[in-house]
Amino acid sequence: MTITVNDKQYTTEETSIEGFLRERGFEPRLIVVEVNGEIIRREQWDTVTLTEGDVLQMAHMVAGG
Amino acid sequence: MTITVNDKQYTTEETSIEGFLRERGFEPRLIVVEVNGEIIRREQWDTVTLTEGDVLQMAHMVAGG
Amino acid sequence: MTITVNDKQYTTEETSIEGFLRERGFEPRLIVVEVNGEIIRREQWDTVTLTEGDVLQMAHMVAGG
Amino acid sequence: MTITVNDKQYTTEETSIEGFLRERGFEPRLIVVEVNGEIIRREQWDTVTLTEGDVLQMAHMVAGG
Amino acid sequence: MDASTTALVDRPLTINGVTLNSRLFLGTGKYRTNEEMNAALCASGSELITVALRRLDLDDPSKKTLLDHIDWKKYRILPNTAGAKTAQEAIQTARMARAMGLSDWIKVEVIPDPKYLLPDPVGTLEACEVLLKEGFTVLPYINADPILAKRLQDMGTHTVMPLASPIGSGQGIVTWRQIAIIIENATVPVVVDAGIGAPSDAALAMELGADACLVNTAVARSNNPAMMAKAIAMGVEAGHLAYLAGRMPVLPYASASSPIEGVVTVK
Amino acid sequence: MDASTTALVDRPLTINGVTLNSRLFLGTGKYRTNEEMNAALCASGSELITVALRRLDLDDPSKKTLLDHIDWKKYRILPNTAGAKTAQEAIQTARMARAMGLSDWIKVEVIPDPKYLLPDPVGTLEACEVLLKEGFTVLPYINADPILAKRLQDMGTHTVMPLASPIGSGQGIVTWRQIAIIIENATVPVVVDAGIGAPSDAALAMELGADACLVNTAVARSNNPAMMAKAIAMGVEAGHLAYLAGRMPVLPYASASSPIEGVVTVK
Amino acid sequence: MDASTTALVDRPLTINGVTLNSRLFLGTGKYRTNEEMNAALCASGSELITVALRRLDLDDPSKKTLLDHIDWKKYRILPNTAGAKTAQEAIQTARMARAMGLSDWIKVEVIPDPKYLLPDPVGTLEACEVLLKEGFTVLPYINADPILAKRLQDMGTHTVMPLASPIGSGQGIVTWRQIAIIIENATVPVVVDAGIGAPSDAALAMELGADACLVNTAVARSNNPAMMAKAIAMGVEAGHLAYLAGRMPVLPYASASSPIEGVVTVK
Amino acid sequence: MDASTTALVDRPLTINGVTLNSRLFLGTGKYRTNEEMNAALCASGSELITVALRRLDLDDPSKKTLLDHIDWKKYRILPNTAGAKTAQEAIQTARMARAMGLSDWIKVEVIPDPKYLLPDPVGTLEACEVLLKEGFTVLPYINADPILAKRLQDMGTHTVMPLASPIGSGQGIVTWRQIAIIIENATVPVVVDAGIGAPSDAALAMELGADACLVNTAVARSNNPAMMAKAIAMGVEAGHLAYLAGRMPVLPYASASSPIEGVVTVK
Repeated sequence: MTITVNDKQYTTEETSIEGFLRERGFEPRLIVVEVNGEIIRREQWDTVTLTEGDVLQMAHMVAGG
Repeated sequence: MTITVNDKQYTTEETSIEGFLRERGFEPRLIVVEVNGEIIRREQWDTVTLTEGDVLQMAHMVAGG
Repeated sequence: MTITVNDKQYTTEETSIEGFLRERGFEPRLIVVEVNGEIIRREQWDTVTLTEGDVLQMAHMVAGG
Repeated sequence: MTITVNDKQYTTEETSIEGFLRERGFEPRLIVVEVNGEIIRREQWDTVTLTEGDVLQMAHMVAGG
Repeated sequence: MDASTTALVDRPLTINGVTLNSRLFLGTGKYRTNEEMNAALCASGSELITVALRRLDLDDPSKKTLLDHIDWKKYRILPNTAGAKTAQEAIQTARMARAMGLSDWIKVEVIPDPKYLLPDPVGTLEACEVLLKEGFTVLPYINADPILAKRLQDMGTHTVMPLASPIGSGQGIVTWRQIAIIIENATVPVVVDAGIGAPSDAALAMELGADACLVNTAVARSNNPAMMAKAIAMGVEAGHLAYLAGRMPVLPYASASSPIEGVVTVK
Repeated sequence: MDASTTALVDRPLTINGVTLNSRLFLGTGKYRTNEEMNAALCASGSELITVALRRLDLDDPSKKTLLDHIDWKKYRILPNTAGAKTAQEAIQTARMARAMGLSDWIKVEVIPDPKYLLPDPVGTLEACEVLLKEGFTVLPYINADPILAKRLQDMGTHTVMPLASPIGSGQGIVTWRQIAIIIENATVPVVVDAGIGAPSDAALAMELGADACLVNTAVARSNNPAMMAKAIAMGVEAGHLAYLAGRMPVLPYASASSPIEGVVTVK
Repeated sequence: MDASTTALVDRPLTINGVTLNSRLFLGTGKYRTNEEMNAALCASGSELITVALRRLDLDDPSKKTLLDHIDWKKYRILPNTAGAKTAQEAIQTARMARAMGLSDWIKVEVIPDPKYLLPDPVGTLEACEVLLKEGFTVLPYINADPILAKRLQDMGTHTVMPLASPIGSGQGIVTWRQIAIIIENATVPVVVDAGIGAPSDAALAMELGADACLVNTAVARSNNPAMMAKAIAMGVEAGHLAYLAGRMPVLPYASASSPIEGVVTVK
Repeated sequence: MDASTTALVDRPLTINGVTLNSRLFLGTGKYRTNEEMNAALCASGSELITVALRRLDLDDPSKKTLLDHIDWKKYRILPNTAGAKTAQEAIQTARMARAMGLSDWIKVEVIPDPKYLLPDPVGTLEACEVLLKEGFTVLPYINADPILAKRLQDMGTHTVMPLASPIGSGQGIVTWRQIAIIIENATVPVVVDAGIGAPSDAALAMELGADACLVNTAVARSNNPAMMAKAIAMGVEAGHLAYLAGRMPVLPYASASSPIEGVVTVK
């Protein structure tokens, strides 16, 4: 399955947000996820199943003023 | 006939804008007139007949910055 | 005996600086005294005998910036 | 004969200020001359005879603010 | 500074196709007498003067219109919308001013605040949008906000007129840094309006690269308005010339004007 | 402000009996070419120009004296003592400059500090005292110190010339408050010298009531010195006119230029 | 001045019901190291810190989120919408920031201009209107435009945050006159944001009556961020105390601190 | 800026061998009551306070000396020569003050001008020369003239105390550029005296690198002198800390505090 995250394509067999993040080496916390333009709150991640062609945006907090 | 001009009431027999202005002692030039909310350009003054209850606004240029 | 202090004349029988000050109602402390143009340090007051026509200046500390 | 002008030594046979200046290629005008610490006004140049060991300062007007 | 020693070439000030020879615009308000006003207008060399629209006092025909006092064939008239607190009032005032047949230029002022007379950015945008569609030549009076200025010029206004400091305050070019940014990004003439109190203020505005200045109180409230009008006109021209010539950079240290070498010495 | 609506009457600038028609004095230093310098001198309208005294390079007769490049019958020459670090050096430089026969005016500069080129008050006082006794017309360059200025004018100097900011810095009228006090107490002409960078600076100095400005770097280091000379000359004149006309007071709040009453209303 | 000798009573700073003990808000950007950042946060005593939202780099899991470096239970988090050029982008950034579950406060920045980073008044109004309806606590970053500030507070924003000078410039309180007007008319806390370079700037903002300051670059780019954070925190507090105490008026002349009478004389 | 990221090390303020823990010196003049004065002295943390010498009124023994009102064992006393118009008067006042036995420190003021209270450079030099020979610890009050300051420190004065603006005016650090030069060349402590009106002024003086500030009117004329004393003391300390920490440079453009890359996008 190929999905687009932050404008880059990734091939993965993980269908959960958390699984995909762990696969990429990230702790699934303090991260915000948008799937196909819709923001998914942390407590709803389990309700989402990633599918071929999904477009995601994943962001976190960085230093800023 | 009573008309309202600049929020004051005037009793007049003049039915033309120019006639009313002359009656009040004004030269009918460099003055802009609004009748019942509609601006009347100088060249169209003659097409307007003032009638009982009309509400007018009359203005001119004054010093300003 | 008449002496001049701070440009005013005073008649007194006191011949000591301290005596004169006490006569005028002042505690003889934290005051600086000049007699005939010479500054008299506190410890030398006793060595001075005031005489007719002496010109004194007496000053103290006041609020200032 | 050797004289010092503006801290440099010059060997010359000219004994007049004007002669020395011409020798060095200068028009003898709009120049001020000091000989052994004394300023020599233009009209008095002819009264001065340069001699061995004289120390001169020669200056002119330059751009300045 | 090193890159170029070439002065800029002057281009005439043109607003919506109209070329103006003077870069000073003058207000007509607050003069002690009409004679002082006319003397000041004349001395200034200005070609564009502002006027306001106000209701007639129908009970007093002796109050003549301002336009009877000034030679309005000599000057281009720029009516303003002073007094308007909302976009709608400004639009109405503009329409009435145009209906007089003298000018379709309008200085847009939307000013809800009576104490500092600062303009409302939103109301100004709204009024300009409508008036541009109705074919006015639009000169908006604005706070010195570079993004607002950009929005207006992108919308099609024919100038932007940022304020230097509050109207009539004479505080000078308080907002000079913001005005410099507006000028840097300008695609239309930048007219510095409000707060100019003296020729030095006008000169500074022009040195920054402004295209013109609009002045009223500083002239009208001088002891000698005609002399001050002349002085400020010279300040505008001086500043504009200096802008073209290119000013020296500001240096943190001194830099000798006379040569350092060859100083005469004392025995 | 209310008390008088009468403008001041202009009096010509007179220094030690010599009347000068231009209130701008120009330095001759730092121009890229003699042509640019002459064009600037001419464009400025200045009648008084400063020069420095330096030793001849006897090994290079091709270096002409500055006075061969400029029409020194057209301008009054004001030699300076630039380079002098002590009173004695300034006095010697002054004497040598006078011995040339062109001028007995002298701009006294006693400057021990090479970085900021700030003048020494004590050395300046000493030099002026000697030079006044020797009959010079003395124009001292000083820090903007009102008490020093008073001491100098009481001693008999023919002007005082307080600095606006460091020489050649173009920082403008940094010391304006002190200069205003000097002017308030002045009995001789006050010439603002050093630091003027643009016409707005010159205008501000004159609006404060200064009698003249001395400028060099701002003109010489412009991309177009002649144009800048003209611009600064206009700034000087504009500021002087404004001083005579009387400027408006600076107000903390706005003050409407258009009438507040009679605004048209929208239905 | 004569009327009252009573100092103002201090009221705690409260934003949308949340009381903050420190009137200094600190940005987390631009520190050389996380250690320096944490030392500065701690030294500042600040309780509210700003952060930005950025995309994960999915190819580099070693880049930890900022929130792993700081004790985010110790500070209230104020995410900003930095990077947003339009209202829509700011709204989306705000929504994503809130979805993280840490904070529903948002610093609204709508900045189309990359050089001066000046905010867009129209885009800011649009974004704030939407975000207020969605229940955010909204702190808009704005140009120092009093009318815009009034529109925002009337709309319901929980502060207004006018800029003192361009972000990261350290130019200080350039817009102080406009900020004073904003404060005079404020119904919500006024936070001076952007451009503060030193404690004197922060103190001045607070002396004008500002409720708080937001600082980032001045701390992060100091040689010693923790020491500078402490210094600026003291400046904020000093300025606030002075505002409460009531400062002396500025006088045009001197006024002796020592008595004029009774001076000793010399024979 | 690039060269070093190391903050300066603090050194205690020492004047003629005496170490002072507070960098704020306080005047005792102009308070409404002695209670307000004492509260302010205490709140300020100051260790050095100025007093003036005046003649006794022998006809009114109820007027106590100031020293009965304050705990003069708690503070080091710095008598001034205020009221002296000449060097001779200042010298005499200093001698009389010392004869009281409390202090051989003296703040030298030679002030011929009653309106602006500006000091006389020549008289000050003369008085300092005599008083140094007589063994005083000499702290001269001077105009912000870098060359005069250098002359004084070279002569041996134990500080230099340049004015920020006229005494009691509260105009702030008007002379900051000159003060910065004085500090750059200083070999003795630089105490900024006169004109400080608020904590922001004091902080700015210290950020420039001043060693201490002397304040009177700003505290005494506040509605709440004790609160203002505390505020200014914090401003002094904040500015000094910032000086040690090293402030960011002032930049002409903005510099984003949040990263430019990785901004989230909207569909």
